[in-house]
Amino acid sequence: MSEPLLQAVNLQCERDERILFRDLSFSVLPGTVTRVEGANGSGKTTLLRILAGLNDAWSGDLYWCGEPRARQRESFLRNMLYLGHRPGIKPLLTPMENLRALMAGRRPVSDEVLSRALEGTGLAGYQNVPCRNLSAGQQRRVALARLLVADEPLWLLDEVFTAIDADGVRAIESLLQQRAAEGGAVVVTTHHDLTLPGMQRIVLGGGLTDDE
Amino acid sequence: MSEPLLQAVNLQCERDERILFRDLSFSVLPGTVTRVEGANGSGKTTLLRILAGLNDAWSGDLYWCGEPRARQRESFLRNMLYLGHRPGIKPLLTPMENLRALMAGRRPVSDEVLSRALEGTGLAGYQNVPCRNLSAGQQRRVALARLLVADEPLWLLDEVFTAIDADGVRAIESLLQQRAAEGGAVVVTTHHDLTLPGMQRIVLGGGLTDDE
Amino acid sequence: MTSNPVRVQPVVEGVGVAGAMKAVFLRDMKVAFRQRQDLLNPLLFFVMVVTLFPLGVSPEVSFLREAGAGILWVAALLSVLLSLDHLFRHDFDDGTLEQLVLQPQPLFLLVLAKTLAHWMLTGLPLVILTPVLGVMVHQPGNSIGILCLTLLIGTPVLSLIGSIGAALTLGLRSAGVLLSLLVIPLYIPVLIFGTGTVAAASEGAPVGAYLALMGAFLFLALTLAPFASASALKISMSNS
Amino acid sequence: MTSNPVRVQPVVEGVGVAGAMKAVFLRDMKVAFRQRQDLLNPLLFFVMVVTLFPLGVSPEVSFLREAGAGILWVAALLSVLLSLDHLFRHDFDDGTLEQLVLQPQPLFLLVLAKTLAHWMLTGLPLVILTPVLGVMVHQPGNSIGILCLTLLIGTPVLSLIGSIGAALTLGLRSAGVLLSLLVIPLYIPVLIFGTGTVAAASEGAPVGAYLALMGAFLFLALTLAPFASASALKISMSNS
Repeated sequence: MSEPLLQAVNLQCERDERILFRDLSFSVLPGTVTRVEGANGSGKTTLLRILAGLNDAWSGDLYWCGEPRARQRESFLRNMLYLGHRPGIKPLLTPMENLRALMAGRRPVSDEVLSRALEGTGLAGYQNVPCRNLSAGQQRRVALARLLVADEPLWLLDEVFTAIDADGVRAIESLLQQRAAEGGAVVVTTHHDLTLPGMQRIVLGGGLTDDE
Repeated sequence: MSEPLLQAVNLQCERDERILFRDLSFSVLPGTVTRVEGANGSGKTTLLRILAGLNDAWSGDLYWCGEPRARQRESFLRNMLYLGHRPGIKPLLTPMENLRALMAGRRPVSDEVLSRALEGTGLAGYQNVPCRNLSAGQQRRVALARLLVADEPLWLLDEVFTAIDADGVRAIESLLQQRAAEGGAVVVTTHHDLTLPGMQRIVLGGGLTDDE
Repeated sequence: MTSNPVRVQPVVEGVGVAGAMKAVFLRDMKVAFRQRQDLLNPLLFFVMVVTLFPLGVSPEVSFLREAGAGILWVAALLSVLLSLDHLFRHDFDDGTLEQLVLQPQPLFLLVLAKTLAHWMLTGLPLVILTPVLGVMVHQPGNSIGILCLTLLIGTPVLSLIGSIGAALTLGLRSAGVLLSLLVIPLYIPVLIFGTGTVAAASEGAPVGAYLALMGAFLFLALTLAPFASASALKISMSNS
Repeated sequence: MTSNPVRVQPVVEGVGVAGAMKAVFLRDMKVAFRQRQDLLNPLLFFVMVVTLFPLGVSPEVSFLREAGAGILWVAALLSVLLSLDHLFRHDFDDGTLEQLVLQPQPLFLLVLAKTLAHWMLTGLPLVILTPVLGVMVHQPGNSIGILCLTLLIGTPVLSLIGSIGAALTLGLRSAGVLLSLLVIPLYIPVLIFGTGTVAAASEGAPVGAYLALMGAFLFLALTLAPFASASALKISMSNS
């Protein structure tokens, strides 16, 4: 279990003609939680989007399971789960329909499992209420339900605690810890004081801009 | 200083045919901080919008300085500051222009004071950068700069800590405390563990929906 | 920072109505000029409709001379109609509208300032572009003059009526259909009198009565529409 | 919940391409039918343009018979053009598009599924409504048949070409102008051949060659447009 899932070598990213970060090298090993830290505007979201392959405006090298990521696109996408600021939840669909649609492109999961995952994030009884009738926090919870059915070994989670109440935050923290114990790797950005045993930190210096 | 600024008597609010809260009575006195608490979906945002006069779907009585609020519209609006989920910041304008436009409808403030307020929220050097080039947290800080120039005695702040980093959170906490010490009244909703001496709490039971 | 002691301020100590209206107007203009491409949208649509007709229907001079003024009026109407959704939508989405409703000044005057900015940014450029397009569709010189005049009086009416529809449908995600259905019946008289004036002029008939009637439309819209829009905005705000 | 031990999965253990395309198509259809009013938008615009012309230009039978088919084609083109911005915009705003780009299946096939849904929701209803509006603007029966046929072949081409423009302009706040400027030059040949076919038919000329050419347009658009859209989407995503 010691080969890194994702390895970054000398990453550099510019935005609006200012360097957000440079010479950034790190490895994401199975069984670890990595927290990306930095003040508002230091480029946390940008880094996560670069790691997910959504942002191409960088230089350096990225390796997936030891091989250049660009050559492993399909394997990388199959084994990586990214949750961004915008959770990918359609307000007009119900939590069940949203979760089903999100899983449909990844692997077949039975409705029963999905329903239990929604219950697991505190949405019992809301499975078939259109998401626009749910609060911002409840909509985030729909996206988080994916984590309960995900088999992807690498999770990239951007501001996953936003709009979640205290009980929810504790539940996510223990989920991440459990995930690492099972051999998964998690990279998170958060303003919360997340501290888990053995956690890796990537601290970004104050840059100019961040994605919104 | 003992007459309440805002008084709510038997407030009741329904949403989507479910009662969010009922028989809610409280007073907001000068020199106090009031925290509205409740799980995701319990109606915190709705309550704040009702207090601000943005939501009319309620029954009960609201008094401003002892008189029915409906008859005191102009006085109430002149003396109340509301910051919502959506901060009222135009992405195309700079922080200075945004702040100037927001203050323009309320009272004349010199550019120098506004610029200092932006510095006070950690946006020194960003005063003339278009807001869309700032991160989500930095955009919230533009809205928060209003608090540093506001003379309104009543502040209604919805999720004011969202997307703000740890230093920023501490700065806001001490600002609220100082404000109360000067005789202002603050009503906040937040998922953060905000605890200030003498803080009043309004706890909402688990309802169905919240505003987004 | 707050040097005064915190206390309830009397209403008089605030910004005057004129100052607040000016601030609202200037902010809308500034935002629009910061995003110049948006300014081109209604113009481009206008030009597009007018130029697609010779291509799709007939490029013959006799057809265009007969139909040209009508095509220009319909294109202007559609162009204003499509720009209406932007009147309050961005402000609603980013929270600026909440702050506008909570300003102590009368809301209908602030709405009037916004509508004026909307017309200056959509209707007025169409009027200015009309002579060029008029020549393109083979309109005679005096028709073009009258056409511009009817659009100059007519487009503010379209903006004002449209502001009511835009405010009413603000809370709805799919505002487009309802907005059109609400607004078009009120636009049709303006369209008929606008094109009627041009037709009368091209036949050499006097157009004074026509223009007076259009002026009356404008006056009516100026006095009633901002009130209706302001009420509609408050309702939309409450339901959101 | 995760019963398997966490490990890197081989690529084959996933959802097939057909299944993923079906899921994308069905989600778009479901969202559209959940918001039925949105479905009416292009239709309403189509009807509006077609009915405003008799009011604004001329209600005479001879004018409408000559210009009717062209008006219908222009109205359909504008209607599709205005609906393009929705093709990816909502998905972009709510983050669904990010998840789509990150699916392991080839993106161009998922984009094709989305474009197909777009046509079924905008172009096809226009074709179905055309006979009614054709009668309204006094078109003879055989013209209406050919008109429907040209729109049936032409509107998917409009959707496919449009998807490229929509993808390219996605990151921009004011996509409208650029989208139109990119797409209209490519729409004009389709418009000219579409109305040309109807004109030929009404003169009794054979239309086989016209229809074959339009079929070639459709084939070309089907094979090239999804690739171009998928590449454009990745670029837009990277700049956001």
